[in-house]
Amino acid sequence: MPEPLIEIKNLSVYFYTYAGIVKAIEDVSFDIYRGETLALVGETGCGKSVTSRAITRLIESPGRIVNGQVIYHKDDGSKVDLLTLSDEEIREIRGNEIAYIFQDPHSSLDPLYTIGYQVGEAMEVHGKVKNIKEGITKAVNVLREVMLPDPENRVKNYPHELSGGMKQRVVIGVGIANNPRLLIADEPTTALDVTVQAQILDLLNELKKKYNATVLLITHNLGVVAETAQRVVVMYAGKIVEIGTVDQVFHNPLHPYTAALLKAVPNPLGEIETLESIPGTVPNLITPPTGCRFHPRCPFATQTCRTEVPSLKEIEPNHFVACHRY
Amino acid sequence: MGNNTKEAYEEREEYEMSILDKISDKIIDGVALFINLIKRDWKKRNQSKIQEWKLMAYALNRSPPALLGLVIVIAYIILGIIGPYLASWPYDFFPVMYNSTSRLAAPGSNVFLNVTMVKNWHVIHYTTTVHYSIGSDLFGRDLLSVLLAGARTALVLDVFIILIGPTFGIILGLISGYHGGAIDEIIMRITDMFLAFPGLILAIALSAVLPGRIQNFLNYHPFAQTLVLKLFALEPRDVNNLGKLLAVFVALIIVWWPGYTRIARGSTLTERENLYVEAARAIGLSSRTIMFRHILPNIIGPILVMITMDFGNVILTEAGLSFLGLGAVPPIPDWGNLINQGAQYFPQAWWLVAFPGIVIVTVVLGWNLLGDGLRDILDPRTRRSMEFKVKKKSRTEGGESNA
Amino acid sequence: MEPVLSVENLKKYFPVRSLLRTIAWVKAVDGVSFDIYPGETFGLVGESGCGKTTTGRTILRLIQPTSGRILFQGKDVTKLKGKELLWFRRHAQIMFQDPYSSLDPRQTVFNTIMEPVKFHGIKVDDPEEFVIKLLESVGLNEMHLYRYPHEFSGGQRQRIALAKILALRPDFVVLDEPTSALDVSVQANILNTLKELQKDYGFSYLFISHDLGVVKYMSHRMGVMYLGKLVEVGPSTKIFENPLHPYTQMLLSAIPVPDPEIARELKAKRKMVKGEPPSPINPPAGCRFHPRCPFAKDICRREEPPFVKVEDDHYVACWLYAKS
Amino acid sequence: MAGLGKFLVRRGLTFVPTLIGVTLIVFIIAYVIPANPVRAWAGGEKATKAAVELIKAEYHLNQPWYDQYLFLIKGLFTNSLLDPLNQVPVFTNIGNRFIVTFQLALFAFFFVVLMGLPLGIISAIKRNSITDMVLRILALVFISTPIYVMAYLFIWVFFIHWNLTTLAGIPPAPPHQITHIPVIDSIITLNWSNFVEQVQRFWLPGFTLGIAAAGVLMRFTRNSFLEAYSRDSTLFLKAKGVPKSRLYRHVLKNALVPVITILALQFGGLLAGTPITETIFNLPGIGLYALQSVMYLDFPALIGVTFLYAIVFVTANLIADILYALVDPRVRF
Repeated sequence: MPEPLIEIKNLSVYFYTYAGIVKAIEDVSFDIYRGETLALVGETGCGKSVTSRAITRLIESPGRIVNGQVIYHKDDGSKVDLLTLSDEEIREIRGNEIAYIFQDPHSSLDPLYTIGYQVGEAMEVHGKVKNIKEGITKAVNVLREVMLPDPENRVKNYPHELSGGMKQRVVIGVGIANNPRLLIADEPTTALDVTVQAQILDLLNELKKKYNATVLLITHNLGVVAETAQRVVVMYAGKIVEIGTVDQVFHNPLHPYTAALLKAVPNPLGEIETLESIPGTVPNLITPPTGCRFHPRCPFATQTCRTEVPSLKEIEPNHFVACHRY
Repeated sequence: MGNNTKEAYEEREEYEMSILDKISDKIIDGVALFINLIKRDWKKRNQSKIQEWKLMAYALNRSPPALLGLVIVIAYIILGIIGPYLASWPYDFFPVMYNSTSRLAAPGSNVFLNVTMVKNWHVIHYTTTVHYSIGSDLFGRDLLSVLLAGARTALVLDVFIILIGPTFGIILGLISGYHGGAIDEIIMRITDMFLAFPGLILAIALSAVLPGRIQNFLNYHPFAQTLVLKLFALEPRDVNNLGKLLAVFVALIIVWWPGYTRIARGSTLTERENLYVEAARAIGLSSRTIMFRHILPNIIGPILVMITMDFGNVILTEAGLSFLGLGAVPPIPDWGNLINQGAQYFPQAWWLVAFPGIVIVTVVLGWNLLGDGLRDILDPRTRRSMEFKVKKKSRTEGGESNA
Repeated sequence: MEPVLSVENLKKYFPVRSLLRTIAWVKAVDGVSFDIYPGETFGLVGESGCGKTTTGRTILRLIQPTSGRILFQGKDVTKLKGKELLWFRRHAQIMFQDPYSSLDPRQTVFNTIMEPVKFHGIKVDDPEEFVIKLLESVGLNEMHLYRYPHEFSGGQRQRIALAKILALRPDFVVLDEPTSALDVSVQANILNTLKELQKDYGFSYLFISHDLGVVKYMSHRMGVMYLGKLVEVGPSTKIFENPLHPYTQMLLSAIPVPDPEIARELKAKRKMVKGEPPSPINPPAGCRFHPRCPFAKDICRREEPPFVKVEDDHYVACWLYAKS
Repeated sequence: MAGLGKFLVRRGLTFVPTLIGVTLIVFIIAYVIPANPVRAWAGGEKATKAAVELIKAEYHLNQPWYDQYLFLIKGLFTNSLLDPLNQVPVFTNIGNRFIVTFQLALFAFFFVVLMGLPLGIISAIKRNSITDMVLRILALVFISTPIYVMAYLFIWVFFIHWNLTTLAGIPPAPPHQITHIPVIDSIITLNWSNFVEQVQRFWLPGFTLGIAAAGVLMRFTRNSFLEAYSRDSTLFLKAKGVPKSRLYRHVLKNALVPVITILALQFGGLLAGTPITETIFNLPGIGLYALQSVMYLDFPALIGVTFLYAIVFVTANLIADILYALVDPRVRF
């Protein structure tokens, strides 16, 4: 039995906007196991980013975590609910035990500080180094780890002097500077070109092996999932629809949404006759559909789907689905 | 605990129509109906636009500062139109000629006048008492009456300056931003020149230099003369004072365009990056069509905010010039000029500074509040969210049959 | 068969200005040639900054080319003026990547679609009827007639853009990453509609994309671009089966494949993916790909490789296949 | 920084057309539009024909327009252009007055920064709260109040009621002059009593002059701060575990980039906005000089003043550019 690092239980995040309450995620529960790469997949606005940010309460106003628990299993075996910590305690965890990498490396870094400063700062604020000067010295090693060429001189560079791929390496460097237990990578390669994307994914894999870290990978790209992750969580309209290993989900998708999604991606190396599209549009999360949120677009929808919310059921070992068909 | 807040928010989700909303709905429907009379099918084709207007009105109704601004602005416009007729004493009636105690009379005082004047070749003789509710000026004129008459001067200058200056500026900015290259370079250099010029100094120089020319022009064009007199609600015998008044007008127009050229150029440059502009070029549309039909409507939002606020700034600057003794001269009723008179007798004749000052501050603040509010109202995001709530409301009212 | 469009040695250099002097040139497109035949989709792939978008816009004369010829139905587009240019504008259209900025937010759907029709003087008996028909053919309906773009989703907006193009009945359409801003489920929908329209109306497409999967699905023939130059041209199936140019091979090994087994196999081959595309301001001498190429030889550093025909219709610009 | 010299030269060259343009505008205003000003210079209606002719010859008024223009510009550069009213070179006239105006603008600028920046930041940090609303309305009131109304209000409160300021004369400069700006000299030479005198005379005009600009700066700072706060890099800093104080430091530095530009331009604006303030507070600065030269149709003086203003504007722009480049590493000379 794999040992969980994080248990997310019944997490709900709402955004109190001018237009009304956006129920960004509702009742989301899943575990992240120690040492695995877990992929969180879904289309724009399905709540995957919100879920990942809610883990360390990085939800900006007007968003609010309205319900749930995020149980973090520390190395010493003790457990703590991250959602009940004080601001200072959660700050100690962010960037130290749980680190983030965001989508767009161009906007993640502060343009007015050198990259050495920004990596060093990550260590300084967690007391890993005495002052920023030492931090910048140590940053050279970190940047070498992320395979940034010529790190000794690069620490003095400002972000704008680096290419997109190099910036993303710096962002990863900030993430791993404190040797975190969990690395949350939120669409880390979406803003990059394919060849650079491949290199960044490789780098992430290598670092993960080296530090025995756990990775939560958020992406909409099923290809990236297939090659990097061990397990997959599929989200649709703020809800989890399916959880399973990569092979289970890709070869035996249970939820109609997962199945349809897989058929809609053109596989460049396989034979493609026709792509199947999903009719309808993603629902508005202020007034989400009743029952199963996928029912308006589902070819198998029945009366039950319209009224009752399906819960996650384990169909085969470690393979869960939230669908009334099972 | 979480549940409580959840419900509290849920209750607020739908948009409750207030009386103001219903009134604004009625007004907009009325306008739409009117346009429909002129243009067939207009209403049908512009359903979305009408809806948009209504939503903007709702957004306005929910912003108290903007509403306050609107009320002040409407009051100012109404006073500007009918103010001269509300004044209890004509602006060119000088009580000081008949009783010197009426000069700088304090608020609340009454002055008895023994008037002898010539009108239509007849000598008229009568006695009267003037009540100075908020004091009098150097000529013994009732301050309240002069303030009311001055509203017209302020409004006419305001409206015409804003109509001409910014329009010119926006057109230049559009051309400059859309075409780029050498045209842009030339226009922007000229704009820079005018920006490098402190507006106040330029206006001062122009208003000192122009009156003679303008006076000449008016003397040779009786039609223009009557028109201007009518616009400012002035008596024909003030015709020789028009030159100075209009000098300020021309000076401010010349000062008022470069800012708009800058802004319009900047927004055009950004807007030009949008693909719909490229799409329009791919169809083959002419530059003029693209600039005025496609780009202009999309950049006008922030410019409207600026225009609104500048209605206030024009009043400030115009009054500033009159304060310096340029532009309107007595007896032409003008707020800035009253302060100029009062300044020499400050603090004894404090009312001459205080009341016109309060009027100016109020009107300018009104325009600024409205402009500040417009920024939100014109922002599509505000509208979208209102729209959602209104729709939700109508759906719950309509019952399930609609779902 | 006569090509609808042939591009011959197209070049577009953008000046880099400092004050009034031009200090350098961005060689966005540097000598590109290809043909597109009636009813065909020609795919153009490459990474960001390789010049594929510039190529598309230059072909439509949205950008004036630096040099080269573009023949559209036998006429040189670069020299068209007045009436003839209008004729070209009517028969060659473009669909853009970003559905959020490609429609004028202040125009209703009806106006958006009717504007080009009126402008080109196409006689329409009942404009409303005409627009409704067009909307229906792209999967929208008359409810949408007088709405504004903000009332639609990304996919629906792309459909409106399509209807607008359809209204002019063009012969040739440049599709500039038409689905890269959309979610996969919507993407499939738009791609299928595009294919159907091609079948019904016989359009020729220039399909520009960075997504190899999508290009494979859409195009009959394709070209791979790197730093302003075409490095490989051929039928899509052949290029995917047997990529010749090392860059094409690198691209193909870099794409994440949505199949865990193939993905694991591919990962092993990943070793050859290295480096990032250099700036097009001072491209490397010789073959532009040589700094990243695992097979780079001496000659690659010195001389530009010629385009050679390796098999029918399959061309590559690489010294591995050419004799110096 | 190696490119700084080159940058200055290059920017300097782009200013030349602006300066020529500005003086040309004044020239056109002065010589094309109005009636002949010579009579006024010669002493009004009673002037003799000979005197008028003499003046005409002296100011090249009988020559073609370009000769007149060149005469004026050359006169300005060599400081040989005499003010026809008092026969002193224009720039000598301006020089002494400029010190007064500069000191006034300095005081105003002090208040602008002192009020505008912190209040704007507070307003942004406490956004959408009561404090924010009060501050925003306050800023609007600052912007909406005419300077002359404000001035008389303040005079009544601070001079007539509390007598916290002097309104007549100009305190002498401290005996030891270094920068020739009295208040700065008095600080440098630790001349405390002179410093107090200077402050007593100048603080109220400065405060009055600066208050509208302070309102503008408040609004600008607030928006700029919020814009910087809403960037993705802020979220990334939070995800890094950066404490709040440090987070605000990052945001503030980013927000200051545009604010600095505005500040430099505002200083130029303050210098130009002095005619009213100087009139009310009776300060013999260039604003007042410009006003007088307009009244007496003294165009050589006016052209000198506008030339000076244009130089100030252009310099302010230049300083803004330099500061911008110093703060933001993305901008290179």
